[in-house]
Amino acid sequence: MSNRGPLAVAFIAGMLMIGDYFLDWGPLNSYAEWVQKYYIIIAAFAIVLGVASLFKLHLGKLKRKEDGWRYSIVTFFGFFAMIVTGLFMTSGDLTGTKHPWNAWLYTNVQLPLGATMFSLLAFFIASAAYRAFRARSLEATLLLLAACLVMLGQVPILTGGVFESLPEIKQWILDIPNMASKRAIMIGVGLGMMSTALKIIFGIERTYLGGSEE
Amino acid sequence: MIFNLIAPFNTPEGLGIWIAAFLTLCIFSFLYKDNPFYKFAEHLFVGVSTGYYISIYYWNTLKPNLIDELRKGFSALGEGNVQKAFGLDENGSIIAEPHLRMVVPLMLGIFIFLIFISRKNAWLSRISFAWYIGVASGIAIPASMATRVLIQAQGSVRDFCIFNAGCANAAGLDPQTATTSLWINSALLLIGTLCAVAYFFFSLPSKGVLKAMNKVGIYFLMISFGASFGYTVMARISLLIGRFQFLFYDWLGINI
Amino acid sequence: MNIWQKLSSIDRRWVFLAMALFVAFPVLKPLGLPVTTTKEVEDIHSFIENLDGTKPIILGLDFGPSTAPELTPMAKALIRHSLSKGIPVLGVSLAPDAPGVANDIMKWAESELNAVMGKDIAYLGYKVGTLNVILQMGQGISKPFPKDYYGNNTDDLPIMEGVETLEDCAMVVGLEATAISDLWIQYAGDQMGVPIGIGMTAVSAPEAYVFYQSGQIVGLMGGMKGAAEYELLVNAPGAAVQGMDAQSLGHIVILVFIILGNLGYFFGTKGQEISRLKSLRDGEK
Amino acid sequence: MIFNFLNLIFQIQIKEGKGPVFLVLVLFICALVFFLDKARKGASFKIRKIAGLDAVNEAIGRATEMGKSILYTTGLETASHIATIASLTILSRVAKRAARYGTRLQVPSFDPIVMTLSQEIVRESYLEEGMIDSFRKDDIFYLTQEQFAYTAAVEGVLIREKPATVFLMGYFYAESLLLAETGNSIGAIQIAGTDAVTQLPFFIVSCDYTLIGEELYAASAYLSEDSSIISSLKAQDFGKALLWIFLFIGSIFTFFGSVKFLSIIGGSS
Repeated sequence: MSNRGPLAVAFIAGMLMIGDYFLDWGPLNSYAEWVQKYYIIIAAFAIVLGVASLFKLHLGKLKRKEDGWRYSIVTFFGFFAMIVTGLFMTSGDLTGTKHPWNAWLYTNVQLPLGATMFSLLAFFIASAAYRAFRARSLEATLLLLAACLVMLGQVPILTGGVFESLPEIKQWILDIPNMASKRAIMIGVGLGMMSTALKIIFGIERTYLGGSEE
Repeated sequence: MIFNLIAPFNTPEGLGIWIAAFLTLCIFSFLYKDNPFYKFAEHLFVGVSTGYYISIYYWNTLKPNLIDELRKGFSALGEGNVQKAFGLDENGSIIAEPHLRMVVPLMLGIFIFLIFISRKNAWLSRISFAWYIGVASGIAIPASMATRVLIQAQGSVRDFCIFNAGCANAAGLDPQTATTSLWINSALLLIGTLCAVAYFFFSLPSKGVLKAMNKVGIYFLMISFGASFGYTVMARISLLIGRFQFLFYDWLGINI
Repeated sequence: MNIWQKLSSIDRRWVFLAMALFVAFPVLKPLGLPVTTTKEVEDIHSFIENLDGTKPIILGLDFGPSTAPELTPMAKALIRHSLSKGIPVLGVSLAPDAPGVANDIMKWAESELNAVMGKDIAYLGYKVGTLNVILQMGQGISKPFPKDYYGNNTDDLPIMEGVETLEDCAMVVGLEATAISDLWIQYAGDQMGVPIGIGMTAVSAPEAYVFYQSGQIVGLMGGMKGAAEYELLVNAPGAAVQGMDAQSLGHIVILVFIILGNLGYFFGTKGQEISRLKSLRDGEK
Repeated sequence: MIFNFLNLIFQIQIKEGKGPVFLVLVLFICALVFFLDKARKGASFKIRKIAGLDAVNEAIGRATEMGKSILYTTGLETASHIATIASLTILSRVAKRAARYGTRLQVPSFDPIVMTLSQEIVRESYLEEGMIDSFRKDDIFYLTQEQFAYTAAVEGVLIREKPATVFLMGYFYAESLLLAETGNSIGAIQIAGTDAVTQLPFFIVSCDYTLIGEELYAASAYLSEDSSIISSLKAQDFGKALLWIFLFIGSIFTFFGSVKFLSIIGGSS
């Protein structure tokens, strides 16, 4: 029953935050604020576990000379380049991400890679629209029509006559049917989230803690 | 259209643009198929970003909030000022920087390593995880109630105030804007919301009225998904334009 | 396979190619398609137009590189507008990935608009703690930001003369990629009474629309379209106006492919498509 | 001492404007406890079919038949997001099935804490199935915390390992479509579930089954096969029914101009 301790901890932590939300009591509020601010330190420590996992994966590939082991060298290269410039080098007062070399790596390596990955969405949204938007059923047709009308309302492709009202139609779809179902989804998600969180605090849901064996 | 020089190679900025352009093309090559260039970029990205986050965590979280605090705490302790060392006033209330109180998150941080050393200590790491998730759940419970459930419901009910001058003023709405079409829209909005909520009933048998509402609810959901999809296209194309602008203007130096 | 069936199963790489060509072309050679302005954007413009005095505008640069194509043109157009009115702009960031982009914008203002750093414009950098930072700024802007991004004492900057707290500023314009806008609106706007303008990515803009309707914000710019509108309002068409051409063609490509797919579906494969899982289930029985 | 304590109690007050939330929360907890108690006393609850849930077992079976792996991602949020916890519960069920069938399960993780929790959960599932020897801890691995670097790497895994079944459960951002489209292009069966309202359309168009919003939480409860956990669905339905009535009656009240009702719900400005 070694999960009893952790479950009690989860309960106390949860009640502390709930109490802070509702109650106006100085000491409680200030402790809760402090906890909220600093519990991210656990996350900061946990990254070491992540890095250990990453190293294990890639060192394993290197050791076993698995397919594509050379790429693992690239990963290590990128990792250490960022660590050395970001953690250990100083240039005047500038350290970390403000160090010119680290900033250079960020601007010219990480940033364009991220932006380009993100921009692939323009292609994928096109291929997904092409493949999925077929008038197979009433539901699919509604999906298709709503998407097309909103797209047409977004950019001035078709102008003149009836088409002048496309932006209004778009706004109506967004404001009325879209808003209605968003509200419903939000209400559902809120309730689901709340009941899951309550189950965690009360120790009914404990899968996340894994096993209890020693 | 004037073709200028391609970005110069011999300055840090110029070299940077070349590297960025090369990596941009590496990622784009994935659209054709998986290939060594993409693999190279992918592995580099994982390495670089992990390193970046470590330095962010260190400089933005660990150093100011933990290391510096502990250092200040110990020096206050050295001066014999215990209360100051823990950042408390004489009643035990928190007054200032946490200083030595940071020992608590430090301990919780250290606990999670123990799973690493021996499975025997795994329960200690569970205390950290339980604390972490417990705090998150505690924050989520009232917050999801207030911001997701109640605000949505309140907003929905409040919409109808507009049809009554007194109530509209109380709600801060302009009763002048109440027209027949708004009436229809508000009714439609309410019906849509009610039907879509009905779709999420899990434990009631889907029969009769509920079944009909379910169906209408699904239609509303589908229109909403289509609309968000269509709406998002613009944002995604914006990103692609951004990349093209970089390649054409910054790298190839094309002036228009 | 007849032509209709082919139409309904075009390799997605052709879709990619069409998309790439049609978005790239207008970036190289703008077509000059018309852009109409909307009231939400005009409202921000006229609010700034009617400001007098030299109280600074707080510009919330709360976006990183990934959303920069949409939000950077907004920032540039806004800075151009307020500097032309003699109103200084004070940039702050509440998102961790923002400073790089924000710094680029400041440098741009220095070189393109001949703005004097520290006097016409200033950038205070990023500070952790979103809500806390806003609340602290309500007590004193230099409280969360004792130094600016470039290491100068905030209180010594000429721009800060006569400016103590958020309430001493003419308005806050938050350019947001995330929900930070809500905090600006609720705390800087509703609580401290500072006028708020919001610029958001196209994806998030509808969520902020309610605040515009309820009058909690002065105006709203959504995505590249909003940015293009503002560029036109200040008579300086730039990246966003150009981008709108590419937007139009990109949308056309997608719509054309949707039409092709449906033509192919109706005349070719209709009725034959079964979900893979369902066919598997039938196969098992 | 007692006096001090009482004095303290009277000093504590509910924060302004939080009253309604408090009342509703108490009501909800009462419903939760009520149904929990019923479940403990042996009542069983009927839950309607959720399309994506029935598909879970089949999808795992498919991977087994094809001799390919299963890829499971818990989303791009930390363990502090409740959707991630719901996803972890579903993972535990998927892992049990995978262990029973001897199908390889890969879990690329975005957050180190989530990775560690996933390892523990999957390990426990293999243990319960008596298959601990085939548990491969390294298949639950950490990638990076940068959104698109993670996406790039998962796409790499998808395209190279070609898993037969892909689960995308948890909270997602813009990368949802990148992951789902790549999964679709390799012909994997994809079951997605998220409470990210903005990303739902993309899963709907690219995945075989999508758990919409609350269905994700319902799925995690349902799959637990624990009647006391399932009973919470009843409480959620109770909450929805209350809201339903509130919306209906409330709208009538405000329509006829009940300023009082408006101020009770805190809607007046």
